[in-house]
Amino acid sequence: MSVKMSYSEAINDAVRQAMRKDENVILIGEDVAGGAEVDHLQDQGAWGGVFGVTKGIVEEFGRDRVIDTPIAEAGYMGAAVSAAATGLRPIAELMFNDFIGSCLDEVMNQAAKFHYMFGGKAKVPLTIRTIDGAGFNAAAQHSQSLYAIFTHIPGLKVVVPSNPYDMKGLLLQAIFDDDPVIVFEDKTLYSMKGEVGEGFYTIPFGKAEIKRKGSDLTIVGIGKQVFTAMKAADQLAKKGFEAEVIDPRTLSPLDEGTIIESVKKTGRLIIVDEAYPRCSAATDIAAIVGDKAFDYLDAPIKRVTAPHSPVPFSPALEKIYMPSPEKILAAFQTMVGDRVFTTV
Amino acid sequence: MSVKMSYSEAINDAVRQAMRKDENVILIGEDVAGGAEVDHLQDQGAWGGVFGVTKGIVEEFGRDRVIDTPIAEAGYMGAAVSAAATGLRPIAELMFNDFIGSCLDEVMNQAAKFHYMFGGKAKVPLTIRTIDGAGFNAAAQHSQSLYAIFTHIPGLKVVVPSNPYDMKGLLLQAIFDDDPVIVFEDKTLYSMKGEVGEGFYTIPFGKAEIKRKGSDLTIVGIGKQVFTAMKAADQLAKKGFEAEVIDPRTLSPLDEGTIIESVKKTGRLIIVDEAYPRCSAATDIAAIVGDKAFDYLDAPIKRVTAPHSPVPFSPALEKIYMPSPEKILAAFQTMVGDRVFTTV
Amino acid sequence: MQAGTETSYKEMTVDKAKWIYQKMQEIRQFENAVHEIFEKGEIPGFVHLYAGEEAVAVGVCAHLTDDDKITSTHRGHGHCIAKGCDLDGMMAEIFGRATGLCKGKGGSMHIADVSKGMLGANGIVGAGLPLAIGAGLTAKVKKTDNVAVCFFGDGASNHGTFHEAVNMAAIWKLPVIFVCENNGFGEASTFDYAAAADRISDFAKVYKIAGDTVDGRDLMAVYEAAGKAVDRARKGEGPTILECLTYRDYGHFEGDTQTYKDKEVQEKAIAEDDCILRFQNAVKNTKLLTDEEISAIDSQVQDAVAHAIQFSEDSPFPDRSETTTDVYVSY
Amino acid sequence: MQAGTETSYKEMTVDKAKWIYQKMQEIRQFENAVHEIFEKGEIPGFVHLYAGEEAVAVGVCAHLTDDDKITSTHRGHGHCIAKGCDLDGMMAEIFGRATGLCKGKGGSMHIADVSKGMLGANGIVGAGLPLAIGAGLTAKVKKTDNVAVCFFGDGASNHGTFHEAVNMAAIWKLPVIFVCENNGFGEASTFDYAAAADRISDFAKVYKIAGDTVDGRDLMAVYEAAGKAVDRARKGEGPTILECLTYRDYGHFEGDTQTYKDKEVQEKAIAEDDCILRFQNAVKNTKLLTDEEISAIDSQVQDAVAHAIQFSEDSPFPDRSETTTDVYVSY
Ligand SMILES: Cc1ncc(C[n+]2csc(CCOP(=O)(O)OP(=O)(O)O)c2C)c(N)n1
Ligand SMILES: Cc1ncc(C[n+]2csc(CCOP(=O)(O)OP(=O)(O)O)c2C)c(N)n1
Ligand SMILES: [Mg+2]
Ligand SMILES: [Mg+2]
Repeated sequence: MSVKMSYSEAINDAVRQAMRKDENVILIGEDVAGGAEVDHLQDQGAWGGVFGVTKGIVEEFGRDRVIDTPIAEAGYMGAAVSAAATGLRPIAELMFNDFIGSCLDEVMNQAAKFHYMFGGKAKVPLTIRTIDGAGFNAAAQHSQSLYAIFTHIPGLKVVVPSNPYDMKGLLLQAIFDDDPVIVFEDKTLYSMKGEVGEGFYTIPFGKAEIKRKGSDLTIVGIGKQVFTAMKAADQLAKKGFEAEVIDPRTLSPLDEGTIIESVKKTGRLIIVDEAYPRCSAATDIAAIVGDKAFDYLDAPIKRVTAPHSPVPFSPALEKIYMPSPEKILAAFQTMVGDRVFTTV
Repeated sequence: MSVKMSYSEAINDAVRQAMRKDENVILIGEDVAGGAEVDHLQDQGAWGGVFGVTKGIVEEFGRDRVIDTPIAEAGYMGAAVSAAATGLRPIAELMFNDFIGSCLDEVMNQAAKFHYMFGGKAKVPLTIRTIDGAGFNAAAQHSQSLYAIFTHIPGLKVVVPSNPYDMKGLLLQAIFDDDPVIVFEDKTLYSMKGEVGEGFYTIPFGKAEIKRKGSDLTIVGIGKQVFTAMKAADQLAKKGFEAEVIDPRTLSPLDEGTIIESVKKTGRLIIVDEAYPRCSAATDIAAIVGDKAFDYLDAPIKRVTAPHSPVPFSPALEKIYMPSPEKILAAFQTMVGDRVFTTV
Repeated sequence: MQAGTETSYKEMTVDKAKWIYQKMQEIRQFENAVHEIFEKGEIPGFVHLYAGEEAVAVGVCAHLTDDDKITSTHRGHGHCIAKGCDLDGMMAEIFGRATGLCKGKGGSMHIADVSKGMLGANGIVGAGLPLAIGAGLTAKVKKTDNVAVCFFGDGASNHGTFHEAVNMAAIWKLPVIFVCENNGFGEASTFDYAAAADRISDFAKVYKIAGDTVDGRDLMAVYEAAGKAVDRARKGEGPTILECLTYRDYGHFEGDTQTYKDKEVQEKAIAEDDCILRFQNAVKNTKLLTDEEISAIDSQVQDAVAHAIQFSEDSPFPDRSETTTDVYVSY
Repeated sequence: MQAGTETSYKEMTVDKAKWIYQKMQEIRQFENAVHEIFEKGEIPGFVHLYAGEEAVAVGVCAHLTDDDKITSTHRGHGHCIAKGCDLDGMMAEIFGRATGLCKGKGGSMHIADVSKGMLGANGIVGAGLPLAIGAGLTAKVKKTDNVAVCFFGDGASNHGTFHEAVNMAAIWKLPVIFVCENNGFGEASTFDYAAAADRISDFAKVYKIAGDTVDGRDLMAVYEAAGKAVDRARKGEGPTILECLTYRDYGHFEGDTQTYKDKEVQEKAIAEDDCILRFQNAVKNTKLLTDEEISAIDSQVQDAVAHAIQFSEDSPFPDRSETTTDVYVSY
């Protein structure tokens, strides 16, 4: 059975499912409940995060398990890491992924390395929920998509759900996974509706989804850029080219196999990623596919990404900053050469 | 005129040259002088950093310009950022690059973005010196090479000098550059000797150096991996293959041109990078070259990197962890096919 | 908690009083305007309004010159105005126009004008604290008598950067004034919940620096305490923590339902404890300014804010090429 | 500053005294051995020795069970031993052998044994502070009466994580004891230079939690103060900052020239103020332990350390496949 809900509701549902199933699951972060110790509020009407994503959860589970923190990312993230190492399954919210600057150590040097440094004798079943994405005019410090940094770091798992169904299943997978996982929530997708499974279900990590079949071009879209890829595919279809669109769903682990199989068929790959272009998920996938599917490539792998620039505030600039179907088509144009593309 | 000095002495010399030239240059960090306010010490005999790299500088310039800080990376890095924005040219030492977890915000969201966010009206002439590199048995939290994270972030310049001559010229360039620059000092190179120019000189950013000419293979070695590449080139030469070895010297900006020109000639590229393999400088260069030199490639671009794993402590494991000439040769083997390689 | 004294009003010049009143009005009317325009959907992004806290920014900045620096927060419009930034350029920035102070690239959360010593609003809570130290360090190294003021919230006082910065300012005797705008909330969390300390200025004793808590809705209380702190800083006597108890009239950001606020407290704060009303009363009672002078400023500010809006609406959006300029000075 | 009282020695059981003496000796002899072996070049990497500070780790851990947790620092051997970690496994770890507590993957800076409640030495100054809060949170959420102890240095007290952690522990009344090992130095920088505060325990007043400073070379002083703090924590009465004034006998790390140290002070500290000597004298004076008992422990420890060295030298290095195992539980 499935129900229609938003991306934001899917997160809320997943957190509740997890907290019902296992009393070791706690939710911790800034205003994840909101209004702690405000008498007239306890606990209805509480914010449930800046975007209301976790609204109502404190009512169901109480403030012992839904913990508002001071503005101290290093402090509460470190606490979550070790709460995980000592028997809880914390879901720690890092409000915006841009704030990782205040607690990278806890994620990179503690959570990611405990299992290894301690010879496999500790585990850190921590889930970090965090908001990423441009398109909201939130400017340079609230619009980044920093998943490449986390993908770079061994010991972390990195999840980039693009729709409500995936979000719920992947988030539940993350919460019950025994490794530290960071789940990216694109702020512009919160209101997006979709069919979501009822009850408890998980989606395994490292399994990409083929969103659209095609034989002329493979497009990998990261996070919400899957939709940009789908739009480009529609436009390409009108010109007679069938693009296969792939949503990797997790960047670490990465489902290389599905992407490579597709490229073996299509001979062409475009990666669409709104993150910064250097040392990015786009270069990562390009390098891997360029290596492993070399013999099958009919054209260079193209990356359609943000420019090497911070995210501008002005709506006029942010639009230009982002990947677009037009940019994808332009990239495809260079891959097939003028002649082929325009004659169709 | 040139003199022989170590990598470490080249740094010391560069800092002194800069401080003599411009009184706005200050050096700030933990124990960069050492023993502040210790009466019997003032100022001779002071540490000059954990590796003694900045030893003696406080004697020449005094404690007003050589500033020991508390262990508060966010605090002093933020201070350095804004000291730079208000008229100084600080050289801030982040003792080990692994400690970026305590001050990423100051680097990523402040230093790197001021110029852009403020519409070009502020500039941040900050130089960050930091230690990276495995091979010292310093274990998972003191052996990382995190330059990919900084290369990912627009607004930063990233420098990875591999020898004393480059170190001095690039560090001086960094100090007098008007953008924030991070310079990586590989701890295993400190005692390496080499010819260094006397007096003041700079090496421009974005200019790779061809360390060895060759026509069969291009090897890009990042930081000290240039030497691994050179060793592999020697061994290849014995088998009749001439490798061209390139030291990019700066990762941001990257001298794409020199690498691409080389690959156009050789048709083959191996990137040697001791950093983590995902979303790395190695994937970055592979993606760029795979795109722009596609038609010239005779074989897939290979990356010889660390595995996707933290750096192990045990000498026995760290050796296996690192790139080696053997791994480069093995990669080359796959590029040319059994037959060609063994018949020579 | 200190209150402003009658004598201080008597000692204030008419020009200073006018400047103060004008700046407070500019902030209030600017923020009210932004509030309305935001509701209509004409302003994009996240916006945090300063209305209600005017006495803090203005009471402190009244002691500063363009060569003194301030660091600010996500709630930065008030600091900008008090530090002398241009209203047209500010409003245009918030509108994302090419004529904005930052060419439309920064927006509300990153408004800056370094030429005025305003080192930028900041989207990162706690980030301004170390930045202020840096400006103080520059003053010390260059041996100027400039000071740096760090505005930060009660919520930010729980961030590690607060302590790192105060400690460094203390050991180096930097000319920095840490002005905490304690409005009782960090987003939807109360100060009482999030901070174990009773008073943020209590930390001053431990760090062995000057510290004070004043009624932040009392312009003169802020003005006097800030004056002393700035004086000490200029004389090389080191930093101060100045905690100003205040109230934010609007929500945390535009769009906030404010369910966590006590309605009665809010209404009372706005009706009876407003810093502008209190200043008006005080300057009238002490005969520092006349009704006419006050009205003249009111309408002058009204015109200025209307002008800023018109200017912004008339301004073009930045050219698409601007997307990738100003990333580096050179690359 | 408190000293240990005679009565406390009278109240201590012989078994407890033996355990304490043994652990202090284990640490001392272990560290002396590591020092020698390092000089010979047989131990790789960075090594920071705990010799001189034994009374702190042992005086505190004497109150803990395996279910209580501790977080540690770069100078972690002493904490490990006091918390009951196996000497053979520890030494083998420092040698980088497969039989090490962490299979040789962690080394001196990352020695850990979670089964003993030892959450790891840590290469990052300040990192242990939030980690301790997490262990305290687990105890609170799971409603056990376990406590978490955070060992940290005077240098670490200047890092923001100290304040973030103490504040959170205070507002949530977590069962955490913050044990500051104030040895007067962070690397080559003195506490007096780097910290504006006179005493780290002074912060306790502001955070409204318990705080105390004791002579950290006086085992009984630490033992008594820690006992009270652990008691309070177990009873749900919240956290404590316990500052222990101590001295590190060796350099910051092995290889340190120690030019920043006052030679006289160092010699005096080692000769006259050594915590093991002081404990020996005290237990003899109070007739808690006899000379024979003490010598028996001494030689037993000597054998144990010799065994650990032999064990390590005989142990194989980890298999090459171990380079990439234990990165994830599953991937
Ligand atoms: C490092 C960081 N953490 C969290 C946030 C989200 N955030 C923005 S404003 C705010 C509350 C700040 O409270 P306070 O410092 O009291 O300032 P006020 O809003 O009351 O002026 C929070 C949590 C942020 N921007 N940066
Ligand atoms: C975040 C971070 N900054 C700096 C260092 C380098 N470092 C290692 S130990 C140390 C001094 C620590 O002093 P203290 O906390 O007093 O502990 P002690 O060494 O005296 O036991 C420093 C600066 C580090 N490891 N981590
Ligand atoms: Mg506030
Ligand atoms: Mg110390």
